[in-house]
Amino acid sequence: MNSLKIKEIIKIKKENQYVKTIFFKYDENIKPGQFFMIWIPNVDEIPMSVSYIKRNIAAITFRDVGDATNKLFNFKIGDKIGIRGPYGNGFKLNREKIIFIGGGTGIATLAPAIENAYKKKFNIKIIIGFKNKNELFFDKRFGKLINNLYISTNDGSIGYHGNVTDLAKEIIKDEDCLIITCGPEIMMKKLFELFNTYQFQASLERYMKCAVGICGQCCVGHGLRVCLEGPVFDATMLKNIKDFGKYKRNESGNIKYF
Amino acid sequence: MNSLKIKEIIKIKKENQYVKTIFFKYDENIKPGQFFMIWIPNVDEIPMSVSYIKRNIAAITFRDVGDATNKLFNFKIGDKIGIRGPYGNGFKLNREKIIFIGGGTGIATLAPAIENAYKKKFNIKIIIGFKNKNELFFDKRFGKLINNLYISTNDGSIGYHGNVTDLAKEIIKDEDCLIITCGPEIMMKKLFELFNTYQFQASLERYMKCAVGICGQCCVGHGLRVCLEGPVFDATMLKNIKDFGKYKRNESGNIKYF
Amino acid sequence: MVFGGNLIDISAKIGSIKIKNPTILASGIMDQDAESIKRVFENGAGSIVTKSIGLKPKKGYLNPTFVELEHGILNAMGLPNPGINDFKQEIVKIKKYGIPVIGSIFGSTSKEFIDLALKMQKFGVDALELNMSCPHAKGYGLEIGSDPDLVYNIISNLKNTVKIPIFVKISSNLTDIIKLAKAIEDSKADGIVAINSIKAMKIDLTIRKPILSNKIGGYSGKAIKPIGIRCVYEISENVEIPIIGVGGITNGKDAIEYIMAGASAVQIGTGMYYRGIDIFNKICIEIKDWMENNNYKKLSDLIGVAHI
Amino acid sequence: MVFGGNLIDISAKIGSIKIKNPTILASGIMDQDAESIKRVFENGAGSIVTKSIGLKPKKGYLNPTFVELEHGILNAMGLPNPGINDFKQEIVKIKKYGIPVIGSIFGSTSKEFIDLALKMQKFGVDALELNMSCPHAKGYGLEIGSDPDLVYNIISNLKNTVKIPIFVKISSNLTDIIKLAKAIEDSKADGIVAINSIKAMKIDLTIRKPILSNKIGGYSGKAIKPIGIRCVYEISENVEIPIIGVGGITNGKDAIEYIMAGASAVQIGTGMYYRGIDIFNKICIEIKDWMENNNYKKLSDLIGVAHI
Ligand SMILES: Cc1cc2nc3c(=O)[nH]c(=O)nc-3n(C[C@H](O)[C@H](O)[C@H](O)COP(=O)(O)OP(=O)(O)OC[C@H]3O[C@@H](n4cnc5c(N)ncnc54)[C@H](O)[C@@H]3O)c2cc1C
Ligand SMILES: Cc1cc2nc3c(=O)[nH]c(=O)nc-3n(C[C@H](O)[C@H](O)[C@H](O)COP(=O)(O)OP(=O)(O)OC[C@H]3O[C@@H](n4cnc5c(N)ncnc54)[C@H](O)[C@@H]3O)c2cc1C
Ligand SMILES: Cc1cc2nc3c(=O)[nH]c(=O)nc-3n(C[C@H](O)[C@H](O)[C@H](O)COP(=O)(O)O)c2cc1C
Ligand SMILES: Cc1cc2nc3c(=O)[nH]c(=O)nc-3n(C[C@H](O)[C@H](O)[C@H](O)COP(=O)(O)O)c2cc1C
Ligand code: FES
Ligand code: FES
Repeated sequence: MNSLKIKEIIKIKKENQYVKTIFFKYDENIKPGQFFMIWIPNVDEIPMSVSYIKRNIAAITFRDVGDATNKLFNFKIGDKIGIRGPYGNGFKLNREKIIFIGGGTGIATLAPAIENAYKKKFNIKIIIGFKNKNELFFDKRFGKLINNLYISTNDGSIGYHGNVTDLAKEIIKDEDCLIITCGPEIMMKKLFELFNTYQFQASLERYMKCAVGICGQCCVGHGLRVCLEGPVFDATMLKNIKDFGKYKRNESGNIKYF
Repeated sequence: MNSLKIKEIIKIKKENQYVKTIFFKYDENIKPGQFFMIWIPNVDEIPMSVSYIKRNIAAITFRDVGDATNKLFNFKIGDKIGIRGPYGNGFKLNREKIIFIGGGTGIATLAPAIENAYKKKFNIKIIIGFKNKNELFFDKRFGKLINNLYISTNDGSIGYHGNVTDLAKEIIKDEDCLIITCGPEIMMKKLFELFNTYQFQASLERYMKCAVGICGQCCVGHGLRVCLEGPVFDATMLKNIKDFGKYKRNESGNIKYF
Repeated sequence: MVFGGNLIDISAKIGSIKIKNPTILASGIMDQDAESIKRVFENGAGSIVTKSIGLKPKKGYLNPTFVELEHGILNAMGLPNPGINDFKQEIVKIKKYGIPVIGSIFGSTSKEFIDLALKMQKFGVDALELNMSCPHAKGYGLEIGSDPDLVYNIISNLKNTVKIPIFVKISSNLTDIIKLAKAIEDSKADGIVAINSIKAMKIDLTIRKPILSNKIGGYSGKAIKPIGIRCVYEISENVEIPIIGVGGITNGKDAIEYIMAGASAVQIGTGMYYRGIDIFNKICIEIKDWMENNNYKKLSDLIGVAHI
Repeated sequence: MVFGGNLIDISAKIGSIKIKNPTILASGIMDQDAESIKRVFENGAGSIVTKSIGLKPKKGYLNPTFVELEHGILNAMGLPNPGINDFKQEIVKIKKYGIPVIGSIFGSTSKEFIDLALKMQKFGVDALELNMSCPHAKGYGLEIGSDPDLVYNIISNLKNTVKIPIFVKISSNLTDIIKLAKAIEDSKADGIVAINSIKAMKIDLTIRKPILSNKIGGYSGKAIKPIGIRCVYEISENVEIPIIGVGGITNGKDAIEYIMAGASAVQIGTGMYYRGIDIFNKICIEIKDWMENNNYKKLSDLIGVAHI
């Protein structure tokens, strides 16, 4: 059984103007890339990747984009959230050379995988892209680990001027590496096309309800459940998901093109 | 969970004109003195002590007294019964000197305890009473084990002429022994009064429905459930069961004096 | 004792009835005789409901009357009971022992209910529980308890006749539980007890037959708790009279969930099978522990908080 | 293949609909799009019921819409669906894949049902399932399915309009399921599907609130099987039309129990949560194994045997 647990917020970190991290006690196993369903009482229940995995603590890092995240954003230490999970498959760190490419809050999803790869002494590069320098977060967290941290901003206010796919094109040369990405789906799709001969893993987002693979809300491709068989899909699977980078289904199940 | 299991009758033994033993496969633990609820489809479900406990086999031994036992009496090998249990506490063989006293079908209840005590090389005596020699059963089974087998019949057609309590009075001298008895409650009550300084265990019968201690049908004394805290009660408990040897409750819960 | 403000008050009140704690023995469980009832009381129950009693002795159904299931139990006892006259001696004893007791009665007509109620009152019970919800007794129970007009009439007549509080035990096997609850409130009953066991069946595959002799039985125990919670919640949204929650309670948290849904007290039946006769003491301790950990002092403060 | 008379026939027939095996995907489970439905079919389902579809796109309730419980699950999706027009492309694809599909529809008036039914028929579904039992949708589902007269009218009108078979999915949250079943039979419907999930609730103690955004949800999974079995048994005692059994089926024995109670086929929903998407294949194998061990050759010989 994997029932809802109520957690008290024990620490809050403001990553930037728009992004916060919320910490709570958690001592069961989580794989990097997995997510929780976060219940914000009276408001909503939403999926959130785990952004920190420590011995007794887990965290989520989120952007204030709507009702639920806004309420979360204004939560204080001691406030309570419900969590269920962890759900999904998580990343497979099955190569020693890994390039992580994150866009926006997708970076939160990558963070535990990056720290894991670092601990395993893998050869890693990190490329992260933002709109502008005010949106920057986790740069220090990653910078502490490695030198190979590449940043892009759309307006050039910090790092490479341009989007993350262009930066990636410049940096990635070694066909032998595994690319792991999380970010806007259009970005991931572009990367997938650019690096179509590479080992590739992308973490997808779809509207989620049950998160346990029965309601069918999050299905992509040939009936793959993002909540269960995903959110991480590899190149072989992505090739068969024709929705990838093209469309999502909304809460009603209607197709909405990106 | 202790749910109903369907068992095929694998062997039937006619013990005498009125009594049969029915064997079925069973390989879980049973303590001597415990009982099963036996479902005879379309007829009834009745409590029956376990009369044989072997490695993979158990049996019940019963007298044809009414609808259910009559149907059972006419069952053939391959016919099916439902069983649930084993229920109840069973006997405690907590003395090395034991005298078993059985009356009528109560002897079936004692049999596995007798064999157990024999295996433990305890010093045992067996006293069994019947109406007449046609009712005799298990005498060979016990006779094989020990020499100290005493039989009484009311009409003297075999063994001691008289009832089992009189025979017991003649035989039992050693205050140091444990008396274990099963049979008509009046008989057991008489023994209890006769041997009121002895270690004593008696197995009681009450009308049973749930057999798991919730319906309250089988309660005696200060709310003791014969199906759960019994059917075996020791001297200390029996002293507090004022119904013992006096009255039973019928299916409706009305008191019926013996 | 009050040490450092550590006092936790779990006493309960159902209308005018006050009990030391909110756990009540449900009808039909180990409550056929005074001695059993005393034993349950000594194991911590705040009050006891008797077996449902009718005018005449009733054998109930033939065995099998009980089946254990994976997530609960199934029973079709068929309202066995010694009849109201024989039951007098039990009530008299129970009252001699000083146990707060609720007399459960069932009848098929208003007159039967009145006869039974008057006798129960005379014997000395503290309150009555009308069983209008037995899921498998023909002509009684649910067959009556599913007709709000009939229920209203029976209770109104009773309220004109007896003085002790009247609780009405209802079923979840209803299209519209709210309508019934309102009829009960309108009839001036003192409380609603919800829920009785739920109509269900178990078929044995090898024998190819329903196991219970009555075929259909009542499902109780852990599996039915979410249904009971829903009923109590819905009722409590719609009526003001006290509610006693029953169904699938096996631990302190279950009891608190019912109380938050709107129950003033709870009854425990099948839970005894899972946790033993001292389930009442256990649940009281668990309630207190939970309250202590969550900084609550009075259990009654939690009644219905899930509606706020 | 027939080797040594070893053939075990688990094909099923629901009125005029023939399917290769008796396991059908229940409505609302992984059946929002054609590709998911194809995947379930490839995992062994004999047929598939679509998500319940209405006239217009519907978002359903806000999350939480799902809670896992100890003995089952609770959901209050709120009938989310893309609307009948958008759903056309899914049905067309499903039929292109050659999958026997039952189109589930819900409406609040007879006219709505007719509009939906005509479209579903045009798109090519093999049969219709009328959802008259959703436990938590206001103005739909159970609110309609608890009124036998209304149900009779809606179905009669539909039977005059569409040609494909009509199955009617009903709830156990009824005072008198037999009355409803008879009204459905009288209306000339082709079969009854029983049961939908059961009205229930879960309150979180710390937050002190019902977890589901809709508060009340539908209880499904293992815990509800004995209730579903009872409903199918009761219905099958009283009507002649085929019954499809649903509720808490997780293995082959559960399916056989429903069939013995009177079901011609079964639907599986929550079971997928417990045993994965290939639960259909697994259950078919388990049914065959059981039949082999018990010397049965044709599953259809077992329909309703528990009544004999
Ligand atoms: C597997 C997964 C992991 C995610 N991890 C993160 C993360 O680590 N950090 C982060 O900031 N965001 C993450 N998201 C996105 C996050 O769930 C949405 O930002 C959040 O749901 C917005 O809710 P809202 O009420 O604040 O905004 P709303 O205004 O309600 O919605 C804004 C958008 O969020 C999306 N959304 C809303 N509800 C859901 C839902 N139940 N399921 C999926 N999407 C929804 C929709 O696309 C919607 O258009 C993740 C999403 C998924 C599917
Ligand atoms: C713990 C226990 C162990 C028993 N062990 C044995 C045994 O090993 N061998 C044996 O022959 N008998 C045993 N009995 C007695 C046996 O249960 C009855 O003989 C049997 O139930 C008779 O059923 P019937 O339908 O054939 O007769 P009926 O005509 O129905 O009943 C005859 C009498 O049997 C008793 N009886 C009937 N149903 C029940 C019931 N559900 N619970 C208790 N008593 C009932 C009643 O006293 C009744 O008056 C035991 C009883 C108990 C309580
Ligand atoms: C064996 C048994 C007998 C019961 N007998 C009665 C009864 O006589 N009258 C009554 O109102 N309810 C009776 N019930 C129902 C219980 O009082 C209770 O409402 C139901 O079992 C649900 O609660 P639980 O899950 O705690 O058992 C009986 C239940 C069981 C299990
Ligand atoms: C998540 C979920 C969504 C459901 N949606 C629908 C629906 O749209 N229409 C419907 O008729 N039943 C719906 N149901 C009910 C199921 O089809 C089924 O009747 C019920 O869950 C009992 O079966 P089960 O125990 O096998 O799940 C839904 C059930 C679940 C769990
Ligand atoms: S969210 Fe329900 S199947 Fe993925
Ligand atoms: S038979 Fe039910 S309590 Fe003993």
